[in-house]
Amino acid sequence: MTINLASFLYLVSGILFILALRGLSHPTTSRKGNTYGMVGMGIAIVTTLALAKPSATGLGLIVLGLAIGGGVGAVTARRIAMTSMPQLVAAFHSLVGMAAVMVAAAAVYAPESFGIGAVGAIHGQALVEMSLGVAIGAITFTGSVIAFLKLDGRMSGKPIMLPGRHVINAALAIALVVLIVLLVTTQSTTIFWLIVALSLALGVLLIIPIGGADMPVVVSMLNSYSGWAAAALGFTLGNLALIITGALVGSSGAILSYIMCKGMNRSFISVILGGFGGETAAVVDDGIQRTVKTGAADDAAYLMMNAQKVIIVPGYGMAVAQAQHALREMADKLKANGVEVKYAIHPVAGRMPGHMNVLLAEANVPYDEVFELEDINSEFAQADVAYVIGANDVTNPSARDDKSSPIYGMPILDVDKARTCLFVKRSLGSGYAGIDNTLFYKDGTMMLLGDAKKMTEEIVKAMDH
Amino acid sequence: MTINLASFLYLVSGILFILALRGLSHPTTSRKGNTYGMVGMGIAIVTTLALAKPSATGLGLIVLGLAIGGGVGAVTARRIAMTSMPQLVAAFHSLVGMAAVMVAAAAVYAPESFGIGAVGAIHGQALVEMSLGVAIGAITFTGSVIAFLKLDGRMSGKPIMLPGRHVINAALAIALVVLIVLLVTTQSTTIFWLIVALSLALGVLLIIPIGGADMPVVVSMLNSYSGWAAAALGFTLGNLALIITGALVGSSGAILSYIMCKGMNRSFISVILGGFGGETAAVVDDGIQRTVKTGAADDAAYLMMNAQKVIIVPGYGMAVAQAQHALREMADKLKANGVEVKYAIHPVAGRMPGHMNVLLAEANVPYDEVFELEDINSEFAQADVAYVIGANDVTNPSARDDKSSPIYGMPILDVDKARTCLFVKRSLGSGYAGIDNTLFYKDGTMMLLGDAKKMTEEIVKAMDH
Amino acid sequence: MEGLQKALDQLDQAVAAVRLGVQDLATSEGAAEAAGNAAHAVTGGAIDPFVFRFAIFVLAIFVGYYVVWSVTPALHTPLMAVTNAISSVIVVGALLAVGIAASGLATGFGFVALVLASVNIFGGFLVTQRMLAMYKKKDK
Amino acid sequence: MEGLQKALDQLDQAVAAVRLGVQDLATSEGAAEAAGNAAHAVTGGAIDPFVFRFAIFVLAIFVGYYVVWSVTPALHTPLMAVTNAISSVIVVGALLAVGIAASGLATGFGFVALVLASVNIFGGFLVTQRMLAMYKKKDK
Ligand SMILES: NC(=O)c1ccc[n+]([C@@H]2O[C@H](COP(=O)([O-])OP(=O)(O)OC[C@H]3O[C@@H](n4cnc5c(N)ncnc54)[C@H](OP(=O)(O)O)[C@@H]3O)[C@@H](O)[C@H]2O)c1
Ligand SMILES: NC(=O)c1ccc[n+]([C@@H]2O[C@H](COP(=O)([O-])OP(=O)(O)OC[C@H]3O[C@@H](n4cnc5c(N)ncnc54)[C@H](OP(=O)(O)O)[C@@H]3O)[C@@H](O)[C@H]2O)c1
Repeated sequence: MTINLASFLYLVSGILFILALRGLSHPTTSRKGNTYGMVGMGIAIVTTLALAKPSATGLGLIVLGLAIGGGVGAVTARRIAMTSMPQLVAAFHSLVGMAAVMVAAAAVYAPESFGIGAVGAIHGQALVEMSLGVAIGAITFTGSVIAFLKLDGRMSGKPIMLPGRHVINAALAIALVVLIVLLVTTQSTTIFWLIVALSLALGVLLIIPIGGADMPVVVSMLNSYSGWAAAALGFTLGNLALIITGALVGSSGAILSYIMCKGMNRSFISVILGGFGGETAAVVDDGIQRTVKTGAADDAAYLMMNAQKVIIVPGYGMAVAQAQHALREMADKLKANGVEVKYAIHPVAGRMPGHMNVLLAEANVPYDEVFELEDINSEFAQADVAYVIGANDVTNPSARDDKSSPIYGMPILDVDKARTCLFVKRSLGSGYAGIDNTLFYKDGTMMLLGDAKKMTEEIVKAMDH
Repeated sequence: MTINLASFLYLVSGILFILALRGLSHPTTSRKGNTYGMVGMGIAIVTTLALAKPSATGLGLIVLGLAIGGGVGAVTARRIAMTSMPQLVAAFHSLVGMAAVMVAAAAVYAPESFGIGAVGAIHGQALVEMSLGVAIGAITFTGSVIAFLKLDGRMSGKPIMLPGRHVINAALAIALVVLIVLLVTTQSTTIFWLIVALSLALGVLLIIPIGGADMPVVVSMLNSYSGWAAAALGFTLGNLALIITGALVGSSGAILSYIMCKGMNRSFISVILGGFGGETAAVVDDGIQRTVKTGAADDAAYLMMNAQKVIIVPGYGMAVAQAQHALREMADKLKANGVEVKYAIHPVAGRMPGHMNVLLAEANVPYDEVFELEDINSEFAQADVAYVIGANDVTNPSARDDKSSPIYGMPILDVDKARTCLFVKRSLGSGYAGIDNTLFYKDGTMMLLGDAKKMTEEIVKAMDH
Repeated sequence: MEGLQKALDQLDQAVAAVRLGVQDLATSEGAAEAAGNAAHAVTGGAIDPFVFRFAIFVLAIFVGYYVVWSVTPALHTPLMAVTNAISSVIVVGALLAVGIAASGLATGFGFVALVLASVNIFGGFLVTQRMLAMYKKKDK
Repeated sequence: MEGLQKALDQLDQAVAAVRLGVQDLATSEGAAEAAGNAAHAVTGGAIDPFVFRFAIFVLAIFVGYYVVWSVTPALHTPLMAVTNAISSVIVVGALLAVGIAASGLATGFGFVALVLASVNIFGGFLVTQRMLAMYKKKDK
């Protein structure tokens, strides 16, 4: 295969990746999009094989590597619970980061294979591009590992704030630049590995001060990083597929981080500087005695069965309790009884963009019953019941009314406008942002204290009476 | 200047053009966008000068050319009436088309200047790219001239249907391909000029069968063509600015044609095949006697002054009558009287996409009072008066209700849902599509027969009484 | 002039180096491997610029597609005017023809192209500006 | 092998031709004009591929920007999964390293990269498919 034909095919695979993302603009086209992505990857792999013309041993190794990796990947993909998606994505990012480092290492030890010079005489430009790729890749690797550990609960979500960490980080960054210059002048592999080591350390240091609950933003940011790393190596290898894909993934991750920050009404910088949202905060005790109306499953069942319109507001607690299937059952009962049921999804409900949508989809909730905030918020005024299940911050009226609230300005779902507001959660504790929700003490609110799944199942049972 | 720096600067100017179009996503950013466009053009010109390093004579000629062209352009831009925009754009397209032909001619006679070989030994690939550019450019030229003549009324809008025109066009197209092959093999300038001549003829033949009223779609299509011509020459010259801009303009024109055809619920093919909408058709006389309620300016003034909400629906007739300023005055009077006034714009009202918006903007109507069809259509039910001024097809209920209507399926403005519908036009004649409007005979409709501007001015006067 | 000479020297050397490499490899054993290696040895510079240009062209079409769909319908008329204005970037071709002036005829064609494109540049941007200025005064 | 040799020959000739042209011009009068001519004489091939790659990179960022904004929020989780999957196109680097195999160490690194990227490719696309299949059954 000529290099021109190969480049053309790489372009084709880049275009297919664009079409893969484009497909996600609507659920109906999304599966076709995913297929485009797979075809694009297939073309990239076959093209590379045709170009590299590997020896029999090489081919054997390649098949072996693809089989091992592919097997692990396929099994993981099949086994993983939908609620663990954030962890899974973080883990996968770490792999891309490490793969980028390894590819760069291979390029340093066998530059001829990549057409970038000879050992000890690698083109300066290629070295710079490669160092950028390897540094970003290494940061992505350790950063993603930390994010994975925090999300998976294998490491405390508490921010770890080293004294003088900004100084340390700045020093590491400067050292990195110096090392890259040295690498170009000396071509020493030792320096290459020093760059790797420093970047690995930097990845850890950058992520440990960020609280566990901010991890989704971090994961998306690391997604962006893995894209830039791929693009940098794409420059080194002169590979169009890598450059295009890297740019796509880079912008995608950055935009998602931005969307999350905007949805939480926080600045990206404040997230990155860390120290926010370690553990779920305790109830604020300001001494004022407030009355709370609590209810049981029977009350809730009665209220909803006699309603005309019920809007369901799921939140992080639904994911934790895995209550989506019970919820779907409840909604079916209501619909069978002639009650209009809709789902209202806040842009940052749960812990990941689109988190609630995946879970509801998993429970076979038709996507045309699921609405975005802007599309449904005006309907709460006409609803008889708002069934808030495991959500908290996204309903907190202080974001709308209280200028001193840390989440002031974040758009919220106006559940307080519904005639009755049912709140399913285990306690009067706060949510991710750690602030009290005044809605619990309102007249129209009835608290249904308990695990989201159990409570919903009890309501379903009560509906049968 | 090195060729690398120049290419980089051409990229910058391409990016600035992207930002120029991006700015048009909102009126507030649009002027900044236009500035980006101008800066981009400036960079492209200066870069080229730095690269070409023209002799004193050359520089003199360049300054002279820029001054002549710039002067003519600036004066035209200042003088032109907003209602003549379609003609102007058509005329400008013809210039781009001719410029592309001239640049290609220069490249044929002095290929060294463009780095594409020597006279008689021009690279084959460059010749193919160039021939494509010159053919599309020449078609754009004559096509745009015809479109200009039809739009400006200097040529009858009637479709001119030559017998066997599809055969002639196909023959011309085949001849073009043959000539391009010959050009590559013989390098003869005669053949180059034959290509030009044939393409010029093809441009005329393609556009004359299309009716005058379909010209806006044609203009947009020719816009697209001029982009592809520029891109083709960009390949020849290896110029990034030309390639990027050509692609931008090419897709832009194509998308606008698509939007127009969709808005009219017609297929692009049927437009291109021509023969539709020559002259405004006469009133269909089906023998059934129908009663029409007509009114005078006084009645209209009284009705609107006592209304709570008036929605204004402008159409092509407003543009013809230049009634936008009078209309604005009328709206001011109404608003001063506490009446809520909104404007409803149909996507294909007028004869050019966004035609009504420009005219209203010219009359200083605030853009937040102007709404798209989807955003306002539900409000007609709450409106007391719909003031339809020079619009016809875009209100015709047969598009909604009568499956046999030629415009069936085109979305319309539901003016019939308003309590009263005032229709300002000169007769009971039909509009662009040449079909009768049953709305004229409805109970809630009052026809205000007369010129749109005069009638509106009379209403304004009547309001003062 | 000097920079160019130097660049050419380097190009010469590069060609020589590649040639050497190719010959070396061709005579060595593992033919398949060698072919692969050779293909990569030239990866850096051997890709036809046409491929790159084509990639740029295709991506620019994507960008155009998205950028134009994001234009608000109220500004579709200015959009037509501004795309017309920017398509006159064809002026770079005219400038090369007039500026480098190898033959009288070419200069003449170039000059005509220059004048026509200039009409478009100034006319297009100014008429757009005039239109957009109208939209400006709207926020009372 | 032969094609390459031929290409190199042509490149050689081109370099020679350009060199000749440059020397000719340098000795001729109109120095400014000559410089211009020379600059263009090399336009065809002399642009550093980096410029093209950079252009492609920048345009791809624009495309990414628009394409991602057009993704419906309901599919943001699959979006994260699928971008992860496609970013493992880094596998091409691993394949080159393993396939061309110039040093044992490089092959080793390449193999590790290959395994990691493969996990991602299969895992990423399959988990996306699993998620999207859920959205499928929705249109009752
Ligand atoms: N979506 C994203 O992309 C994203 C990313 C980063 C951060 N965030 C943040 O996450 C928050 C999301 O808001 P949210 O309303 O969905 O969640 P939330 O405010 O964190 O509240 C979740 C609530 O669920 C309850 N809960 C936990 N486990 C439960 C169980 N097993 N059964 C029943 N209830 C349970 C908790 O109360 P109890 O302890 O009393 O049960 C908690 O108050 C926002 O503050 C947002 O900014 C979102
Ligand atoms: N916007 C676009 O991009 C575009 C492009 C191509 C085609 N079109 C087509 O153009 C049509 C646009 O619909 P439209 O409702 O705006 O226009 P229309 O259906 O063409 O009707 C315009 C009406 O204005 C009246 N009129 C003409 N001069 C007038 C004057 N001086 N004073 C008062 N009234 C006058 C005419 O009736 P009298 O003769 O009785 O006065 C005519 O019925 C659609 O059919 C659309 O498909 C639009």
